[in-house]
Amino acid sequence: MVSDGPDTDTFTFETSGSTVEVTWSDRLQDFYEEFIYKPGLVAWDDRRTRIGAAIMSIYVLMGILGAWFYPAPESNQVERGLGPFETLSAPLGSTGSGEDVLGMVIHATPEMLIMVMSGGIFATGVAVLIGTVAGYKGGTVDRALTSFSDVAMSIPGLPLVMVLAVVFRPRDPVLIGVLLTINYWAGLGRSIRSQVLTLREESYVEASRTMGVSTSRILFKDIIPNLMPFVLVNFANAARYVVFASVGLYYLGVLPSSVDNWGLQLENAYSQEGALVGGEALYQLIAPMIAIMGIALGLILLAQGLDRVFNPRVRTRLAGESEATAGNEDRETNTEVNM
Amino acid sequence: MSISSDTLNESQVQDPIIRMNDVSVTYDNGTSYVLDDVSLAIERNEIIGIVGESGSGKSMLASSLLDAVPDPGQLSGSVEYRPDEEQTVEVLALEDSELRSLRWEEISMVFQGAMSSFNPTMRIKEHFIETLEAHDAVVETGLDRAHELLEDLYLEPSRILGSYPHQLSGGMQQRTLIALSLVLEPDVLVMDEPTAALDLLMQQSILLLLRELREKYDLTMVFITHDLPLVASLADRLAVMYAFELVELGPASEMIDAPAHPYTRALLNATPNLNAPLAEMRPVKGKSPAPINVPSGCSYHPRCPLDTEECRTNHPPMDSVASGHTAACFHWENARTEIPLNYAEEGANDGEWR
Amino acid sequence: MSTDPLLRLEDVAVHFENESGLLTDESEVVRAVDGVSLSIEENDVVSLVGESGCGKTTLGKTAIGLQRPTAGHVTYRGHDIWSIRDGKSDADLSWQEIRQSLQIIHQDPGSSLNPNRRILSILSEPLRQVNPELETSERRERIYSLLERVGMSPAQDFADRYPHQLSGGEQQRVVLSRALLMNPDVILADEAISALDVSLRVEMMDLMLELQAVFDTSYIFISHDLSNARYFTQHGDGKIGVMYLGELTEVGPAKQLIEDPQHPYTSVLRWATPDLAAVDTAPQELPMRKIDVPDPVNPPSGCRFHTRCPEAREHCRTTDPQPVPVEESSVRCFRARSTSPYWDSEPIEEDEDATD
Amino acid sequence: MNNYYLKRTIRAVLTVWIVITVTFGMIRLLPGGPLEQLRGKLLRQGVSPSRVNAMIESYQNVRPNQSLPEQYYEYMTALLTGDMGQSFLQKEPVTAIIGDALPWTVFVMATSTLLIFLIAIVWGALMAYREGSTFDLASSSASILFAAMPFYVLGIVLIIVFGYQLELLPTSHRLSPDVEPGLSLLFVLDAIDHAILPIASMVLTGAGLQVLAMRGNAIQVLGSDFVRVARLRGLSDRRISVRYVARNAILPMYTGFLTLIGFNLGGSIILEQVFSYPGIGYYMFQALEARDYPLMMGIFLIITIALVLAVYIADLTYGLIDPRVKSGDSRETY
Amino acid sequence: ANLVNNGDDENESPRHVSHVNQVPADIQWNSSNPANTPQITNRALFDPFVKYNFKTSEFIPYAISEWNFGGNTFELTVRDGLTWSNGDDVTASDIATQLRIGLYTGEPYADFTESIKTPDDSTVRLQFDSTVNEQIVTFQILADRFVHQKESEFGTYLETLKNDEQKGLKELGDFAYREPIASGPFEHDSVGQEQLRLTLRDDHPDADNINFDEYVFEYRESNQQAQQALQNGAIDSAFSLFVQTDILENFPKKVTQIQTPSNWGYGLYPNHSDPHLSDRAVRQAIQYVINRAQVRDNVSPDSKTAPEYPVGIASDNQQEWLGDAIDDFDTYGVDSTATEQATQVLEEAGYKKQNGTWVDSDGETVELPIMVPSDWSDWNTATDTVVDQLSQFGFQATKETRSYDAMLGNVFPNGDFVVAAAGWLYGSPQGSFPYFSLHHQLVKNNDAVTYNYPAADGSRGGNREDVTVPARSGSGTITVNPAERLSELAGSTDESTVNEITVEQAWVTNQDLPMLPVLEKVEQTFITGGEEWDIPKPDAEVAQVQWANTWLPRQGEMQYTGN
Ligand SMILES: Nc1ncnc2c1ncn2[C@@H]1O[C@H](COP(=O)(O)OP(=O)(O)OP(=O)(O)O)[C@@H](O)[C@H]1O
Ligand SMILES: Nc1ncnc2c1ncn2[C@@H]1O[C@H](COP(=O)(O)OP(=O)(O)OP(=O)(O)O)[C@@H](O)[C@H]1O
Ligand SMILES: [Mg+2]
Ligand SMILES: [Mg+2]
Repeated sequence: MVSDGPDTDTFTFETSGSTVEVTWSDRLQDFYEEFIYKPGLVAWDDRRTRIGAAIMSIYVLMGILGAWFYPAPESNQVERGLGPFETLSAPLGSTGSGEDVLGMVIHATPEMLIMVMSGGIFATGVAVLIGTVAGYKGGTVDRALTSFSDVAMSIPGLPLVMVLAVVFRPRDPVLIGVLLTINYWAGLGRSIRSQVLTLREESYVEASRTMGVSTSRILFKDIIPNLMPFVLVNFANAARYVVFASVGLYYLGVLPSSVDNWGLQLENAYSQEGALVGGEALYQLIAPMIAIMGIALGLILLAQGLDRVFNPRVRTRLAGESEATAGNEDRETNTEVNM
Repeated sequence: MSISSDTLNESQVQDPIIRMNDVSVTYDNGTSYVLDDVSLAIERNEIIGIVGESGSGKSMLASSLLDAVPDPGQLSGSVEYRPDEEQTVEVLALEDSELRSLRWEEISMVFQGAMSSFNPTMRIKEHFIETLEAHDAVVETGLDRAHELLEDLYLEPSRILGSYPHQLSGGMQQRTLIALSLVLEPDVLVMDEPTAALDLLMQQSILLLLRELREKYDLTMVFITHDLPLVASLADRLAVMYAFELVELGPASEMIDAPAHPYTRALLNATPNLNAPLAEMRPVKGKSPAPINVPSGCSYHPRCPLDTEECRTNHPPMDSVASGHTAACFHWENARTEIPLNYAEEGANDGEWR
Repeated sequence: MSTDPLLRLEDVAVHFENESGLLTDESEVVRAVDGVSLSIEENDVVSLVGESGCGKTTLGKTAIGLQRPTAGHVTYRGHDIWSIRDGKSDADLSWQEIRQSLQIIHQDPGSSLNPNRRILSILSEPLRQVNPELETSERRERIYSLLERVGMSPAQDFADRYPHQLSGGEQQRVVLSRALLMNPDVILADEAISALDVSLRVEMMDLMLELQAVFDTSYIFISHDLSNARYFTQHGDGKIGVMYLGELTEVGPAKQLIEDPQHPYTSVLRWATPDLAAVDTAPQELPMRKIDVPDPVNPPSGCRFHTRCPEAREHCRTTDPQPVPVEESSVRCFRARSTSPYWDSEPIEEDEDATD
Repeated sequence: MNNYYLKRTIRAVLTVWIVITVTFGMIRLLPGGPLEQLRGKLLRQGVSPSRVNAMIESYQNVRPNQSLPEQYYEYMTALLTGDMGQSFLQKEPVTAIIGDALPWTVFVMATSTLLIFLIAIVWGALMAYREGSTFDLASSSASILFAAMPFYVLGIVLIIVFGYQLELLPTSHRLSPDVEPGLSLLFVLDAIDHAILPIASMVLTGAGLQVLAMRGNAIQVLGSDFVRVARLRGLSDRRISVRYVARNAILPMYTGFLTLIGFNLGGSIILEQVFSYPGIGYYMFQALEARDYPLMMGIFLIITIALVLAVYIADLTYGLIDPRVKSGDSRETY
Repeated sequence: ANLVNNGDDENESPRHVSHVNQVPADIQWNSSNPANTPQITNRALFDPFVKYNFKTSEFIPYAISEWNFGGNTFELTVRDGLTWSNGDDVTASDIATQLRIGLYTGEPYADFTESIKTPDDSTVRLQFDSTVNEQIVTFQILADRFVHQKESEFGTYLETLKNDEQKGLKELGDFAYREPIASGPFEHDSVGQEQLRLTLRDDHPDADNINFDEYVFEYRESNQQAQQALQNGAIDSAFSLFVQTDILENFPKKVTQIQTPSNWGYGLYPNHSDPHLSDRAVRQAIQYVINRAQVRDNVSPDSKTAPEYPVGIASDNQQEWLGDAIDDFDTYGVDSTATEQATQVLEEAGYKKQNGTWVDSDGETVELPIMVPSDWSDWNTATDTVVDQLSQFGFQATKETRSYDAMLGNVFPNGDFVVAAAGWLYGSPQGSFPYFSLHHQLVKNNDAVTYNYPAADGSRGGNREDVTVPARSGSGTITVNPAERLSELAGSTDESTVNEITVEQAWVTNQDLPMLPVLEKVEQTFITGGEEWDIPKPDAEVAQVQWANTWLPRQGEMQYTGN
């Protein structure tokens, strides 16, 4: 112990233990531990994340393998108006023009996943960028960025998106994702900003500042990692918004029907196949509905469970590391979502 | 061990107002003891200070007195209110409604952290009124009393009552909370670290006011803190807790001048002091145990300089050191010589500053 | 460089203006620090004591260049640090160097460590700043050796943990190590031991003082507890500064200040410090007329302490006392000088000085 | 004090103005903006150029040959006098169309939002009180399930079930053919009858996440010191649940409530389309389809103003609801 | 259940409820104002000049009781006893006012009409500046025209038009006629968001044929809603409703479907300025590839037909007008994808298939984005199938959607498309006379689509150029000018000339394919019979008119019989 320490006069940097060497495999190992194994462990520990991840994997599989192997929907590929579970060639039945309903569901997935990713990345990316810079820089930069997001936020999202969709008629799913979240980031950016305002005053940020650490390094090392749970949760929420909005706009025919989409399927079942009146075509409505709800459910569950992944407390506990201090509060993030 | 300590307790206390017998609190279905077989009698009208490191179970002890241990803690043993009188109340056996009137009317409590003890969306006055109403007290007279209490606590009653909690500084909130706890004229006031978040000047001021309140309202006070020197001058008796147990109990002056338990002595030596020679302050080495793996025998033995084989295997009973002074140590006699105090013996008298 | 102290504060004031007014100008100004002069020498220890909200932290941060003063100058080895910051100085000293020389340790060790970084990564940061060209492995070695030096061994084990896996005392050691790795000239220790358990405080202070010798630093030590300040200052052979409502009321060597307080407020603080030896003495009266501190937005006129001072007289109400040297101390009270008109004025009557 | 309100008001007005300007610019700068398109269309129909100009002027309060700033000035001055131009589609003043449609949309959306929050508060609090129980678990699962459903999907389901299969409720329109608007019981009942399905689809899908949010808040409040102290003080459970738990748990949701009203107005475009409910969203969609720019901009503006107003009210009143906030500055909606 | 009781309790008067697909309150009855003109409600409010019967292919006199064609004159006689709902008689000058306004608003007869006179109170005489084909005159003046612009209401506009045409057009175009004075058996009673209520006029000459007091139009926005209303008896009739087969099977027995030819249907307009579509080979290849029967079956085999020969003549009339020559025409394969022929024409024209996709001689891919109105579900299905067929063949075909309004407003006038879906026939009843649909295909289409066909009129992006096609009989080619030949037809009263030009121009369309016919629509009108209404059999002669639910009451053929 220090107070009993023998020599207090000189101090040299010497290690008493074994020599320290860092090899590349160590780093890889570290990386695997930090970013794959432990998050995975945490994720797997939570029932919600487990189910959510399982659901999302189904969609990813459907989007990659399914779309690869399963025949694309095409009119008259099978008999017209088949009911569900009648034949193996169209397990979920076929439309009035002989398209395989399951094929339609599957082939709408890749574009949907791309949209979801691009929308989610755009919304959270811009929000993080604007929120952190505004919050950390303060002053004029803050005022300018805040006013900008104020205005962006005051423009009603859905109407704006619809106007833009009608005018630009975007086809590229990446572009559609971005368009749908064209002002979704604004609210998110504001709440990130206010979190950054708090984080900025945290002692450890002040300590970094005192050490003369550069602003960008502080943002990336001290601020953003602490926002990650929040950002991830909102990524999932933005993604869900993209699903809902894109399907809605395809359903209304606002987005050009250049790709397969569940919304188009709904609209076809609704207005062409007479799913409402006759009842025979109901299955054509149900299949895309389940697809939509499934992906949304997956995203919600992920969002609910995800923020734990980035919580070092949960992480170390699950990884079986020791925990010196008492108090193991598991945070529950309140997800407040619109739409 | 419990039998002897019971008798001891009784012999020291003439007119007990509360008596705890073998009170334990467990969590995790009895696997972790956060209060272990504590027996303690509290004298009417005394101020008893309970001291211990953070996590030693002080708050649990306080909560036990009102049968208010946070869920899902299991409370066992018995807590008697007015034990030697005809209408002795067995606190742990009370019905909900009886408990409700016992609390605050007879025994009230001030928590650690006044800031979070008030509803942030209500004015202070409403807190008083609703408390009075909940106990069917006359609101007018109750408010008059509140005015008086607040004035006693050096506060401006009308301004305080009209404020929201956040509009008061920490010291004001703490004093207001004390006033709120006394508004129903309880006999016993349990205070769990009431001043921990305040600066020393405010702490001392409040202590001074408490002393005056005790006189004025005939109160019995249980004052819980981790800061031994703080209560030393306030309390009549001091109890030291270590690892969820009481390890020493005695009159305040004796506890400071001649503590018996090695832990108490180490604690006192570790406390920065205006008068002690600088060289003789020593930190307490090691860490206090967590509730799940309390060492066998004397729980202090891993940190104790005097530990022997006996300490490791046997649990030391509360031994009478002097009249009304008990300590749970096999070697308390050695302790006095082996662990000298860094202030009392010689450095004491240069502290005269007034 | 020879005569200039390491750090000098000249007539420093810090006022916080609460944002307000496109159209009205009723802005609130909190006078957190007012007219403070202080100097810190190499290997010095200066403690600041005072009530909560009296401006200790603000003054400390101003001293180490984290807070820009509203008025006055802060000089580092004779150079005004804010003109260097603004590029208006021709001194051969960069802001980066100053920044590295003045470090901080916060009150709550838990919150001054990024919960998402392991100890190793946290401690690499200062080395990266001071010594960017250092190899990763060498950096590790240095960190490990310092960790062991502050009593955290096996270092490798500790370095691999997250902050929440350390106890409060260990966290504070890490924070101290981080500051020391910058090889600073001054460390501001803002209530650095208050959050620790009583039993750990002495140990921590000892460690700090011990490393002072090794690393050649000065400390600005902030505490509301006079006995801690005394312990730290007296060991470090430095001065204690007593603050009240943004002003330095008394500055002096620890021993003198405690044993012979000049300012009534210092006596009050002295009173508030528990004294184990005086347990048996009967409780005294409250040595103040009021308990609560006045609002720093509207500090009292004259001597700021006059609303609570047991010795206050009419003169204190109107005139602001200036610091006077008394032995090695400097005191801001009329009573320190026997010729003051204070002695001729009437004691303040209780009723009329109700603030607010 | 007043200063804040003034500043906030100025900011709200400023925001609306910027949005107007941005939309004005945006629509005009789009490839072949409204005037160009309209001109092309009319000219090809064989309408003479002078008549085209006259028509455009009456549609948009804007003379096509003017420079952009002049057009802007005229548009703004007309707006200030409450003139939003003429709808191409309906040949009626935009204000008249909005005046007719807006109350219905507000009725549906305000009711939905209110119900969402009522349900969220009551249900969420109940779940918090019984944290960990089967009830809690079942409710949580149900909340998540409902939240996973877009409101229009539920709308379609409801239409099929209650409209087409059971034929219990009307699936479209604001009123039955025979019912005339007026202050009669018949009118009120009929209006409610027609609004049930749209409201139900908004409420059921919207409440899920709010319920969970309320549950989280309430759990947090339940664990707080002041609730513990209140129990010790012997307050009745009723008082604790209302004044302590509910009050403090609702606070963080308050601004969300107001902004959700504004937000839902935007969602009315899809909702009213699904239910053929002629409110502003319905007309917005029609205007969009037909490139009826005056109507489009008019409704766009109304929704924007509603949104800005909701946030404005939220900011101004939050201070009244949460005493910790002085005059709003420290805690704003966004 | 509806909380509201339909109808007034005390006054249980019989009424007929039909549907309308516009918001009733928005409808205005000035047909010269392009906004919100009525589609069906005017047929109950106003009497038609005459009615065209599809079974007999003849006009039935109605508000115009007689008409006489005199080469370059045309005389109309107003029905005796016909009155307006305000009590005034319907006079010749009312009719003349209406026809004169048409001269300014660009009605087709304006092209050849010199003057309009009213020799007496019941006669209107049109004077032409040259001889005009009788059929054309009859169709253009009588068909689809209603007695709706009363002189007292519209006379002032006519005056203004005479003095200042611009001003008059603007005023007339802005006039919203909200409380129309009816000439038909029902008059305007009240209107709201949800319904339009008309009440029986006792002074109408045919009032005695009608035994119910009200004719109500309820607003049903979509097909689905109208279908449901019909299914559950909320409405008694529905005009022009598209109903799929399986839903039709679900309809109650008492609902009768009356099918009439629409002389109209889904076709593709190639943009002839497109580098590929300007190539006849590509158009022919597309026509070969499209399997029209499959498209029909995918959409709805009951209400669509696949035209046998892609010419500018409706299926029903092809045999009649083309006679034996019909065998020379190319069908392009009605019920198959004629891959071989398509490949052959393409390869002959220098196209080749590269990696499964057709490219031109420069290596450019043949891209065929087909633009279709998003709001027409059957056309979307049809386009989906066409796209699939074309894609399978190796064209890069896609579907694009726009709202119908957007197509009318932007896409069509600006020629902003590669392939657009639009009606390839003229529509009823004019569509029964080939001149109209040939003119529609070759010269001046009805939808104001700028399709840049070189032979077409300037207003459609053309130059009235000659067209060269292979000769119908034998080898070699013929070169004709469709615009001239068709106006020759319009001015001819000689039957053989008319026939000759018709066959010739049909041949041109068949070979050059200015438009690509895909489907023809059968008009579906539904009327509820059963216990409640006494109605004729669907194929009865009297029912074979456009939208019988407004015609049958006038004929006493739709009687209310009980609850
Ligand atoms: N809800 C709980 N579940 C399990 N263990 C608990 C719970 N609450 C407290 N404890 C444990 O009980 C022990 C005693 O806690 P207590 O609060 O009485 O300590 P304390 O002496 O008051 O400490 P402090 O000075 O920090 O307030 C601690 O080890 C604590 O971790
Ligand atoms: N950023 C700021 N903006 C406005 N006022 C501030 C700011 N920082 C501090 N203050 C005010 O300045 C005064 C002095 O604050 P400071 O933190 O320096 O006090 P302190 O002595 O360190 O108190 P404590 O012992 O509670 O830490 C206080 O009244 C505080 O409210
Ligand atoms: Mg405690
Ligand atoms: Mg401070």
